[in-house]
Amino acid sequence: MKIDYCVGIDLGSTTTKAVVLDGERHILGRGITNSRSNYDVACKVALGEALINARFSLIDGRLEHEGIDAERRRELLTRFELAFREQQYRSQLAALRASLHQHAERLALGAATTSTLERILGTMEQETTELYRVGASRKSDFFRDLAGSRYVELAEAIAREGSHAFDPLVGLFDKAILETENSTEAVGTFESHARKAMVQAGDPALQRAVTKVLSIELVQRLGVGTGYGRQRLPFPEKLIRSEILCHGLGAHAMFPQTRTVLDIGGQDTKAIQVDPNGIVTSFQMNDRCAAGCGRYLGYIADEMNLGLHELGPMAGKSCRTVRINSTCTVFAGAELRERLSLGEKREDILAGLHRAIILRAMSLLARSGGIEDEFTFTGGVARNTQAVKALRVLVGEHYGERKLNTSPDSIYTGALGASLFAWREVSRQEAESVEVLA
Amino acid sequence: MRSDELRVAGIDVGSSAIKVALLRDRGSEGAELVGQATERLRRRDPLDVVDSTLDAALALAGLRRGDLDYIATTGEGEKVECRTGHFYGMTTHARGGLFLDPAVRAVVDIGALHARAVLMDERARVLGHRMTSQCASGSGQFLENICRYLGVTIDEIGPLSLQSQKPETCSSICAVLAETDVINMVSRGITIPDILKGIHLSMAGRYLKLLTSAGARGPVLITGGLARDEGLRAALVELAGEQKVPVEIRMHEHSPLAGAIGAGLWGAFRVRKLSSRGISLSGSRG
Amino acid sequence: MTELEQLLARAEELYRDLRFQAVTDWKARHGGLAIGFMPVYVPRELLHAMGVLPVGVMGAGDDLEIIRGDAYYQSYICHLPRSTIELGLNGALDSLDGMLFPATCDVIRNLSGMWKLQFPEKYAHYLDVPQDFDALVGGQFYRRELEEIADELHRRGARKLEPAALRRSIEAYNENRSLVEALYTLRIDEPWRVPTHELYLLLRAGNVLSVEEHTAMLREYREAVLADADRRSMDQARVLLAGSFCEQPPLGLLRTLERAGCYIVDDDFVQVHRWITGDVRANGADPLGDLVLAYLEQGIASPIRYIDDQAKGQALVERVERSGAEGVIFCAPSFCDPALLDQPMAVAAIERAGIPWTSFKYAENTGQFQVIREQAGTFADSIKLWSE
Amino acid sequence: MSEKVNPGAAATAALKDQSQERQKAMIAEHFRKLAEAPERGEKCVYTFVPGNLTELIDSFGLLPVLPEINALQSGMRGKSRDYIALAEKLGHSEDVCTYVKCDIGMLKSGNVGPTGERLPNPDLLLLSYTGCFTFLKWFELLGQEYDAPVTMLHVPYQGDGVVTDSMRTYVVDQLKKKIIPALERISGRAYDEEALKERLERSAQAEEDLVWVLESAKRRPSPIDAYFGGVYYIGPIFTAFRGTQDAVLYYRELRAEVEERIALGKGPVTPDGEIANERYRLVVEGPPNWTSFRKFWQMFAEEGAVVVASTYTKVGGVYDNGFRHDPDRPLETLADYCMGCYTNLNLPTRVQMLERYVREYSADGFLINSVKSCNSFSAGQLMILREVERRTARPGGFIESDLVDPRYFSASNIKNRLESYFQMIEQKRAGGV
Ligand SMILES: Nc1ncnc2c1ncn2[C@@H]1O[C@H](COP(=O)(O)OP(=O)(O)O)[C@@H](O)[C@H]1O
Ligand SMILES: Nc1ncnc2c1ncn2[C@@H]1O[C@H](COP(=O)(O)OP(=O)(O)O)[C@@H](O)[C@H]1O
Ligand code: SF4
Ligand code: SF4
Ligand code: SF4
Repeated sequence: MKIDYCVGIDLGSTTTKAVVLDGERHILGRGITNSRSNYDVACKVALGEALINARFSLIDGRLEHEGIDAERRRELLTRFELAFREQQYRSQLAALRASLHQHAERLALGAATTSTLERILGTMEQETTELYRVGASRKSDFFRDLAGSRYVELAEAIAREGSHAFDPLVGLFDKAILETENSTEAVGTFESHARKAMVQAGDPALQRAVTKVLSIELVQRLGVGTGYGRQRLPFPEKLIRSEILCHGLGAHAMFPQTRTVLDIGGQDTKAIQVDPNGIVTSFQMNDRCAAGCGRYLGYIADEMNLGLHELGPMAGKSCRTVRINSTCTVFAGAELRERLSLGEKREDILAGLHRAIILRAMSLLARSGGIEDEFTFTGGVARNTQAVKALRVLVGEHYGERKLNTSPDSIYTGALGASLFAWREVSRQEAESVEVLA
Repeated sequence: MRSDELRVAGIDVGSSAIKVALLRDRGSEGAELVGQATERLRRRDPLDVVDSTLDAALALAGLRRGDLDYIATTGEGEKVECRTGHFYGMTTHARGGLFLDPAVRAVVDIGALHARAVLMDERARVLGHRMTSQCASGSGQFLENICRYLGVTIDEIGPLSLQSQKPETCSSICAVLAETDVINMVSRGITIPDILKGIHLSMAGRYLKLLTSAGARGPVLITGGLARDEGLRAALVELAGEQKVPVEIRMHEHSPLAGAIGAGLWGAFRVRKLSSRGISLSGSRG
Repeated sequence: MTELEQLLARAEELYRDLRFQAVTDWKARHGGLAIGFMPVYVPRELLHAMGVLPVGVMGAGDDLEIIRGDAYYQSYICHLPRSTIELGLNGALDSLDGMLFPATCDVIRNLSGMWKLQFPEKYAHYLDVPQDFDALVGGQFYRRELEEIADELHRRGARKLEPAALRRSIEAYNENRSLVEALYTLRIDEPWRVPTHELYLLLRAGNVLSVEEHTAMLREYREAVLADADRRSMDQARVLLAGSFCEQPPLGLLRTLERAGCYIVDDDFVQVHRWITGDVRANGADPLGDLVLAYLEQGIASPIRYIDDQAKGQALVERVERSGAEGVIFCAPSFCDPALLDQPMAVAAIERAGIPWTSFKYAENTGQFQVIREQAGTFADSIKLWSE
Repeated sequence: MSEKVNPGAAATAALKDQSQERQKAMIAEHFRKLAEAPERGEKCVYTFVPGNLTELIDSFGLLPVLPEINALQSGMRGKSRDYIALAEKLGHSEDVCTYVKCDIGMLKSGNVGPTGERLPNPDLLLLSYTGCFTFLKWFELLGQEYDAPVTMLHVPYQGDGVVTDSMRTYVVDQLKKKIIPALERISGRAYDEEALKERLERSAQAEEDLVWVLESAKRRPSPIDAYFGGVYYIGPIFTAFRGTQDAVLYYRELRAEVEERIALGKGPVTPDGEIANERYRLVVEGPPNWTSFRKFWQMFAEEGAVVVASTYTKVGGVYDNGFRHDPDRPLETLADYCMGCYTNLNLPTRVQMLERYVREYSADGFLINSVKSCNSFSAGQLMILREVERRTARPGGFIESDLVDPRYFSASNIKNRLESYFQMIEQKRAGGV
């Protein structure tokens, strides 16, 4: 069996997103990865992830086909997916280990370092099963963050007991992770992980479904690229669209009534106005300064040693918003430390920081022409509950009642727009070739 | 101990580290550094670290707090309890710079968040200055971030940068978003030394601008934490030559302590000046 | 609370009141028109004589979050107009019956047109004060301008402009000006008695109070501080603060300077109070003519007036001497063309006179004073360490 | 490109029309005269483009020098970066108008003009304070550098959108009592009204042809680019040549050339060739960027974007609303000219003008190039953008750069915005799908 698809890839500054769309314009799968690695790899990995995701949904479809009820399906899929991710994690961890040792050797750091690395990695390996236990919580879905934070914790503990200096360990990690991330091999193939995972999950119906899905061929018709890195996308120029247009179209596809779109990504913030057809009528973007976009929050999360996921919920506990005076991200980091030392509450400061970033977005929105009904918030920061809350408050105060759309998948808005453009291009080419034939 | 000898401490409360300098000051006969300590804050409350750092320096010098005639703070030290008096950053860097290298008439203090060029006369009186604004691009923290992205430690930067063959030009970049720029460069196959040197050159450009607009000429001492960075100094020297800026960039092993040293020396200066007017400070010495 | 504390609390309340409640209250009591004006100078006497309350609108300081104002101004334009628009948009200026935009700079000039577009139902007038100081040329033009404004306000319900009333108004403002001057002099003599952040609040209060109320406030304050035995001198450097004549600094900035060891002994804040030096002639047959002449001949040397022959630098040096300042701090709003273009000329004069100086910029909503504190502190240090 | 003579040195290579050659020759001749002026005992008047009194100055046999033109020339020739750096080193703020800093920097570097010859010192600084407050500071600064008298002509602003009798009287009073006596003093000649009238007559002729050329852009395809090309067309009439026979000839020739292009159905010429396929018709507000003028133009030309009307080509005088210099009211007409310059119009009038352009020139959209230097232009442009958008329902675009400070020209940023803007017009045209 064979399925045609088009892919849209949004090569963001922090994350690269892919959306795979079938001929019916239904979303088959979504994939996301860090953009830290090089661009080609990022695109490949994101697409790979989207295809994995597509296969998961195909498996789900198979199971449904077999008459399995929704609850049972969810349970089976969760088990399968966790087992699958665990396989992936193990494969990457192995690659990381090899790379760490290689670097340690090249720098001639000696036996003490080698055995310390083994101690850390051994612990991490042991913890893997627990990490992917059903119901366990994870700090991030990205290997870098997941492995990185644990590695640093362990290294810190070792440094505290005096067994090994901290800085060289972190230095090694920074080198090795770059390599691991940039290697598609480290991730492994869908098929091999899936086969192991289905055995691990141990359910005959699931096994049948997986085997069936593995035999489906997914065929790419066209890919369209967009995003911050679009000049460097591995796409021909004709197949590249401005991220503004993609966001407008993507938001329109998700919420057809939307007129204003705010996208806060890692490195830029865009305020876009679209007409009833999803056509962009005006837009504003910020300059290249981290203050006011997702990296601001990312930086603050690092400063506080928190995961991005934790930021919003923690700020949500605040009952008093502190006013942050520094605009610059780095200075805000310093201000944060100063305020903490003055005894201000962490959640209050965090609430202030969230408000600060939304205030900046408000001014872009104002510049682009205000906030119309409906209003859609997209980009990675839309995943942050506190950012959404701050936005809701400020919009209400200054523009009155507005329907605010958000979606857990809003980070894929740009990629979705791009995939729609891809299918349009396919139709156009088909029309053209018909003309040529005629 | 001679009767006109004063013992003073200077404490520089920085945004990234506490620096303490202990000095013996014999007035017109000069002063000498008798103890020092530096402690990185690593996200701790500076006021907590101040005491331990001061005590560490005292222990090294075999002194006790009661032996001190003046405890001078600088930087963010206005709130330090045990201080006798506070002097502002540029005042102290000028004094410290002059102490470390009597030939200089200007210092460029490069710390974690700010950089400033300070001009002074032969008595360390500040004649003019220029500072960077509220953007951390090109600061110490910026460099530290870059290190993380490149996977090198801060001490490796200098030596690595010196190995560069073909520095990559990079215009001013955001201290936080630099990450992507750096990754960009890495993925284009540019070597770490070339990246670092490029960054050093762009930083040097900023500092030279501060120096020239402040009107500096002749020997200039780098003070502050980034004085440890050989690569940055090389870049400054190189760029100054290229742009024909008439300055001679110098470094001193105690450059990072300049603020603390200056604070201590000004403390001694105040003690003498006040006692010449018959005022004695309710200082620490019992 | 002592009376002095109460008075200061009232002044601070007026300063922080971004809804101009004092104006609404005044209108409820007096029932006249209230006309807002932007910095720097408008002849308030004229409005007063017509029963109109002149209201100084000098931005919104650091308390107002700018949400829509940024939609009107690019990042490289000073802060004042965006907060003013924001005030207009959020209804804070609804109590005003119109706005005057004096010829201060291109930004305020263009704001006058924006006002016309944004609030077409309100009176908005660009007051083109002359740059020709010849009574027969610029003077005539200015007089026609003022007559036109008076006619228009009369059409909109203000009292007719009568010479007798104008003479009384001139007197009222003469008295107010002389009290302001007295406080400035007192601050020169005993800066610890009149801390600048207090004086500043008093000047700001004059933006929204009627001249009578404001005069009473100034008088009360003066008596209170003279009687206050707790105020004592400290070891601080005396500085003149130059350049803050339009967009006003946040109160926190002044406190920072004072804490960093500076006594500010002269400044450019809320210049409308001090634009005319000395008294305007109040007993002539033609008070409108007297007002015009005062503008032409008794105006201070300001960056927004054309003055050649280095007279401006000289005037600054004289102010330094008069105030006994040991140094000058140039403290101008970011992106303020008049102030910043003036500065090199002023600096040159100050340097020739051998007076120490330093400079930095601010915005009315600056909240971070670290850099400013370092600079001002160093400046004060260098003055203090070397003074004998 | 060795002829560094006209405001388009960088682009002249491709614009080989006869009128261009003539303009180049005129400018070369003017700068030669300036260079020789001290030797020949001729006197120079420094003055500004908006509200310039060229006919009057010329009638006294005096030579005008326009510092703004020198600054833009420095920008085009890549000198402005250093000049600005020098001025900033001398204490000028980063925040202020870069024309001033560029001029001060040039002055401090020996005052060498665009043709490589030294510019004469001024004998008079004639401060035509029209439409911009910075002019005032500029001449205060120059006043400190030169030992020359300053005379101020304060041109009142059209705050209420009209020129009143009071305003006109004020300007005429100043002309009579201040400007003319000053010109008489330095030239040693008496005011000659007949000579002035003659020049005004010629101005009106040239203005007629200029307006015809600018309005030719109403055709499809437009034979000219009214912004990038337009800056060349306004050269003579905005600068030292208004009222001269040379200018009359130049505009006659230019008109003939444009007529020919129309006959051949040709689009505008650009440095990179002709625009064969007019894809977007735009109205542009705001001055161009001079440091990357050619690159900037390219970004439009590559996409087939033609500017059909611009406001920048009205800074030195607005003529397409019917105003012509009128020899019968010599001083009044000068006053009206000064008060009618673009930056002396209030915002509502500027909005109306743009709205009219968008309609009359059938534009697909309008674009604002907001320059950091110039408050006179920039303050309020965001509001203009929204107003015009609302009134015309055509998409507006907004980009930011600077006149002569290369630090504020970010090619990638502008290109990104322009690309998105053009795609937006395109998509709108395609009607969605
Ligand atoms: N799970 C999450 N919770 C909170 N914030 C998140 C989460 N995931 C991403 N973000 C935020 O989103 C930003 C990245 O957004 P994204 O739209 O992917 O950016 P880009 O398109 O520039 O790569 C991060 O900097 C972070 O602030
Ligand atoms: N060897 C080194 N090479 C480069 N930078 C260094 C080195 N050692 C310290 N630094 C930098 O110096 C900075 C601290 O400087 P310091 O003057 O102490 O700052 P502050 O006073 O603001 O704390 C840090 O940002 C650190 O990155
Ligand atoms: S202000 Fe801070 S966040 Fe913004 S560009 Fe500068 S360093 Fe980056
Ligand atoms: S602060 Fe300066 S630039 Fe801004 S409005 Fe006032 S005078 Fe104009
Ligand atoms: S501000 Fe604008 S109009 Fe004024 S001199 Fe500068 S560029 Fe020219």
